[in-house]
Amino acid sequence: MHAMKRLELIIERMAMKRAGRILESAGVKGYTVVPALAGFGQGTYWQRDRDMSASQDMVVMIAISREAVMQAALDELQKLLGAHIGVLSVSDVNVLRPDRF
Amino acid sequence: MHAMKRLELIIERMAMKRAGRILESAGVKGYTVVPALAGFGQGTYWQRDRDMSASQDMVVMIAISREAVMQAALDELQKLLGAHIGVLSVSDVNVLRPDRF
Amino acid sequence: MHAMKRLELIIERMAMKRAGRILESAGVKGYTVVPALAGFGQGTYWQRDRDMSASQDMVVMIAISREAVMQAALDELQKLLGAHIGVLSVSDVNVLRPDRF
Amino acid sequence: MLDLALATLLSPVVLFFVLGLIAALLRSSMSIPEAFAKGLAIYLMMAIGLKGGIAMSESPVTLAMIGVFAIAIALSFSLPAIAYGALRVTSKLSRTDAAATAAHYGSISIVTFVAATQLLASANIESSGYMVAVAAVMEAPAIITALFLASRGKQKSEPVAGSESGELFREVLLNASVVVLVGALIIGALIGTDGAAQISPFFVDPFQGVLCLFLLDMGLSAGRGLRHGWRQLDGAALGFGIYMPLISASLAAVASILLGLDTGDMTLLMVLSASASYIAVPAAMRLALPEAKPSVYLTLSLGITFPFNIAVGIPLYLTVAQWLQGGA
Amino acid sequence: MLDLALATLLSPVVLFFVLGLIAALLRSSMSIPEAFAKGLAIYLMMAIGLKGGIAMSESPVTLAMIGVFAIAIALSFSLPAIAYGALRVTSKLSRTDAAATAAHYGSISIVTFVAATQLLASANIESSGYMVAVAAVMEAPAIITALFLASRGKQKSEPVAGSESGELFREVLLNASVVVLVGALIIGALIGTDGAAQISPFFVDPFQGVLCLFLLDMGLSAGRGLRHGWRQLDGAALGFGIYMPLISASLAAVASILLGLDTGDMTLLMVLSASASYIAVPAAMRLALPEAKPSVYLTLSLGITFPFNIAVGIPLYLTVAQWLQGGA
Amino acid sequence: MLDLALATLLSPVVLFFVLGLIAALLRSSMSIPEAFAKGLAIYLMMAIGLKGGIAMSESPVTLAMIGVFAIAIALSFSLPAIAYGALRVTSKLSRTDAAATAAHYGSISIVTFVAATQLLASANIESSGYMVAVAAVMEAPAIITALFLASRGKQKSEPVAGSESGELFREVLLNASVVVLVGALIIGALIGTDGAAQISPFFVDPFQGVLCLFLLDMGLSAGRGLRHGWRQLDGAALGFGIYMPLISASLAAVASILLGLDTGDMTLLMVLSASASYIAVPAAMRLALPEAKPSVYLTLSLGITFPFNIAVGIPLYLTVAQWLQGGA
Ligand SMILES: Nc1ncnc2c1ncn2[C@@H]1O[C@H](COP(=O)(O)O)[C@@H](O)[C@H]1O
Ligand SMILES: Nc1ncnc2c1ncn2[C@@H]1O[C@H](COP(=O)(O)O)[C@@H](O)[C@H]1O
Ligand SMILES: Nc1ncnc2c1ncn2[C@@H]1O[C@H](COP(=O)(O)O)[C@@H](O)[C@H]1O
Ligand code: NA
Ligand code: NA
Ligand code: NA
Repeated sequence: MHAMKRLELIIERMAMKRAGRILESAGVKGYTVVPALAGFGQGTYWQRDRDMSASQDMVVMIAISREAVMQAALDELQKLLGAHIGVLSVSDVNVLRPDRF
Repeated sequence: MHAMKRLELIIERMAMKRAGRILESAGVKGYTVVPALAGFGQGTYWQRDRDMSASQDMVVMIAISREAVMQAALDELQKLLGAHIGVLSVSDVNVLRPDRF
Repeated sequence: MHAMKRLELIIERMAMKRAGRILESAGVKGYTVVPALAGFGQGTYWQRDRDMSASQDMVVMIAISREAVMQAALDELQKLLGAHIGVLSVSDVNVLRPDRF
Repeated sequence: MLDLALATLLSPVVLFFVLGLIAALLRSSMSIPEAFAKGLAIYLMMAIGLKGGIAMSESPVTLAMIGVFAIAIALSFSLPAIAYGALRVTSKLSRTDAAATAAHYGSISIVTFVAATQLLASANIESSGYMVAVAAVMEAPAIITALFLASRGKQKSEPVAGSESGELFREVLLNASVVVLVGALIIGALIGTDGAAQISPFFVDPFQGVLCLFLLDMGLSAGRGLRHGWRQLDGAALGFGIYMPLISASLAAVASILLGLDTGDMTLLMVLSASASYIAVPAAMRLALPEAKPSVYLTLSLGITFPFNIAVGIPLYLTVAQWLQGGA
Repeated sequence: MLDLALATLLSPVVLFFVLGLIAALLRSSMSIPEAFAKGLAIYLMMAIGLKGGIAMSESPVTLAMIGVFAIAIALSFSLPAIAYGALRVTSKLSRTDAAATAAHYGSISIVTFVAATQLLASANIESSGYMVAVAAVMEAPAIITALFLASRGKQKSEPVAGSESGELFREVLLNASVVVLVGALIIGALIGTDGAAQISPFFVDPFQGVLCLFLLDMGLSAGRGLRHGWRQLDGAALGFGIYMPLISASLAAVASILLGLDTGDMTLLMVLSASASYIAVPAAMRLALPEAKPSVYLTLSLGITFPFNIAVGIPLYLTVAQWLQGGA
Repeated sequence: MLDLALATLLSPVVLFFVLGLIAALLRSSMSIPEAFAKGLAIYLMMAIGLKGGIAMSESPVTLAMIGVFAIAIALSFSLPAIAYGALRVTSKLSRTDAAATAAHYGSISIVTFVAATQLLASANIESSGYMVAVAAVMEAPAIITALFLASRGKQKSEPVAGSESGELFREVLLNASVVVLVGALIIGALIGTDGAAQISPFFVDPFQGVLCLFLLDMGLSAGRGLRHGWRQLDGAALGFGIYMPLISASLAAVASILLGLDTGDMTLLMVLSASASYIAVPAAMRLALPEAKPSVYLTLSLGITFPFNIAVGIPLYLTVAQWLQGGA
């Protein structure tokens, strides 16, 4: 198998497209967004079904990519996170078909 | 980047708040809950849209935290998992802004 | 804690059951499926609420298992991915109760 | 009786339930999204509560009514003890599984109740509006009995890690069905018949149709529960899903005679006693007795007892009530 | 014809479709939650099925009806072959993409069918209740032809890893639209006009309004499909989305004359043939031909053919039917 | 006034809001699924838009109407400046939080508007159909003022990373409520009273009932917002949630007199001015001022101002309007 980086970005739903554009323009070949249901941070809780404004909804964006590409994306993402709420983490994974990434 | 631990706890939806309280009181600064749609374990299947009692619904709780804090949380979580259905795993991740965790 | 492998398979919703059967017959003792909300890949975007045919819906399947079992599953999964759209990655995790896996 | 049974079986509501059941048994992939079904469930409970409340706004509270509430609560407290005994003696279920299952049979199924009111209405038999309130008070007591049964003989156990005092209490007394049912009941009583005019195009006229849609989903759930769950149950447990409602209905019939209830209310009290919860109690059990297996209690309550009551139980209870009242 | 076209274009249902289309093309962020839209879709199919079934309960099964079913099935089997040929000759679509697309055009769109029944009703033209059943039987055969076309010339291929015998069969014959449509049809036939009274405040009166809401969502989906998908298609493929329904409708017109259908039923058979599936067949294609690109067949069926049929096709087919019948 | 207040408080719509509020404050676990509530919201906006459009199709556009639109836009532009000033002087909110909150108070709450039209209808007071269009034009201008206020004194800042030119514009002018409200308004005007007949069983008759269900959810949201959010606000900020609507309503009253509006329209303009957005503006603020804290503006708009307007504000504004008109 082949070593890649897995980015996991927990971010506000409204900022999802911004993060997507950053990933895309950095050369990441794909990402998948998963909805969050609830969360806790800095003393506040939120829950999707309990706030009709949906203004605190978060999503989890997962992108698997080569290390070099990921590095390029991280710099821009860091700027995005200066403005938006969000938690970003990167980990090591192995994939089967390296040419897809 | 800075090394942190990523906790992933797959647990019944009804036990979500209990797990949240444990994480919070152990000092974890945030977590995010993602809904599960379906699953398989010990020979049984479940699917969210197919069981109106919702009694087998699971969620996935993700928390990123410092190793020491995580260790404290794990002991209590283990007790919770004695009673509830759940799968807990911990992995290594890197984050950008370590002071948030 | 005990070392295990974590499989994350991002795959079309319609192929979910096929992947599940492969995991199960390889001896994986459990998996959990999380819905995806949106995604990007090979120049195309999709979003769950915006395509009533649901034909591009993806899900994320998570399975934690012993390395040997995972290896057996990967060969069959690779065949599945030859036909279906999907992204597969494997990472290292630690678990508390190794006998469950 | 045969007429009633046929009328029941050929009502659109039951036919859609059967459609769902068959689709699930044939392993159709169809499903009704959880969010939509939950929305319909809230609609149904609002409609039922309002109807009961409006009816209550027109009739004074009587001493007899208080008697019915007292007996209903007593039934909800005591039926689980019988259920538990029966399961422990005849089946191989563990103490915890037996207790959790027993809680379901002491509590009630509001859809079964509604199906019974529909049959009464179509047979032109009167029933009281306050029976909705009786349904509401029968939701919770069974849970207390079940927890007592589960803990008997054990040393006083520590609370589950992370649990908070009051969380079970809130889940039991403030779950969606209690809040909406009791809330709508009170609102119905406040607005009375006059206020009802504005909202009846939503809460009264389409009610039957919504119920069809909801029962299609219940059929799908019941069928899937059956298909996956029956292997986990032995014959004795499966039998319990049929004979327990009959026991409960019999006790309710005796109580109804003591209370002097008329045919309609007697039938409804029998139906409430015979019905088993499949939404509120399962959720409470996940909190209170997490070791109990959901597949056991759900297969029984949703897969066996619910269809039995809908297809056979309700017309049977009505026939018995008519016979006991010397009617026909 | 112009009157009809105007009546169609100014009906609220079509206007809401256009609203959704425009919003999507302007890149509005609005969306209707999938769970809600899926719930509405099930409602619509229940309502259509019930209506057809109730109508059928009043008219006997005739030999002529059997002829219509036979021809409809034959059309569903054969149209994909024409579609496949046209695509392979004129466009650059691969064999698999062409076959998958062809399956959509042999199958049907129930919303297009409903829109046509509405136009007929508003023009006071009768149509038969059993045409709903005809719609149901036309859902699946096209898929079989398409699979045959896709596999032609290939060596017998192994099944996809993890697939189970019967899964495609179940998806094709027991998907939500078949189960609900056929189930509701049978239930409608069983309860008849009497049983319908109770449920018509839910299934009949609000139907038009629900359809508006659903078509708003279809407009959003179609607009988004168009915006993202048209780049993947060459002119020949895009043209196919317009001329194929005309070919299908022509064949159906010929068949209708042979069968001696009257204006209403002829129009409906043309509409069914001309319409293309966008829910049931795409799902089946993900299972059966996963290599085919969804963006190809969806852009065509939902983005081009559906709007064309709604705005132009339906009034056109009706005009042709009237003309063929020597009417006006 | 007291009669009105009582009529308001005992209307089913308000009672269900109170039920939700109480349930949330008692920490009930009940919730209405987001997908279902969002579907209901779209239904409500379609229904309101259609109603307004149909009413407009019957009355010609007058010069007076244009004046109302102009004043309404002016109010939406200027109210945020007052709100911002008040917050900055009295509370400890940051510049960004104050600006984001101000945007909410310049914009409108369509549910508050609907509640007011219901009260007017029940008191037999006429109001104009085009006030729905007025509501629509008041949605967005406030956001522009707020962005200006937030950026004042700062150096011209770079756009947020990943943002695209036009995305805020689209979110503000093409969000779901604007699209559906304006779209349905135009459709209503096009189909007129005749076309309305078909769809009124869905969009008119059940409207009140759906509103009850929606307000139950709003009560749950408001109660939860209050329970979690009030700690983040000091007394001055909390007070703002009450006095700001009174200021806005006063300005609107003055404007209405200048425009010569009658009691009904005057009340509605006061209500629109006094109401604060809780869906469209929060979404826009997450894009435009992501640093602002949602818990601040939502607690104020949904937790304080909305309940205040529903229970006290609307009857008060109507009373004032009647008094200003020399009525009763
Ligand atoms: N350490 C963390 N791990 C996982 N999710 C987090 C973490 N911190 C914050 N979040 C998520 O981000 C949201 C906002 O967090 P905050 O910016 O801390 O208010 C929370 O509600 C969680 O959903
Ligand atoms: N190894 C695993 N990996 C991921 N999810 C699992 C695993 N085992 C169990 N689960 C999840 O936990 C639920 C209950 O599992 P069990 O306790 O084995 O019945 C399953 O339905 C899955 O959703
Ligand atoms: N590198 C990736 N990381 C995460 N998800 C991906 C990745 N590539 C593709 N996907 C997901 O798979 C779907 C189909 O991708 P593709 O096969 O590239 O068209 C996308 O819409 C994403 O949801
Ligand atoms: Na019972
Ligand atoms: Na066709
Ligand atoms: Na305002």
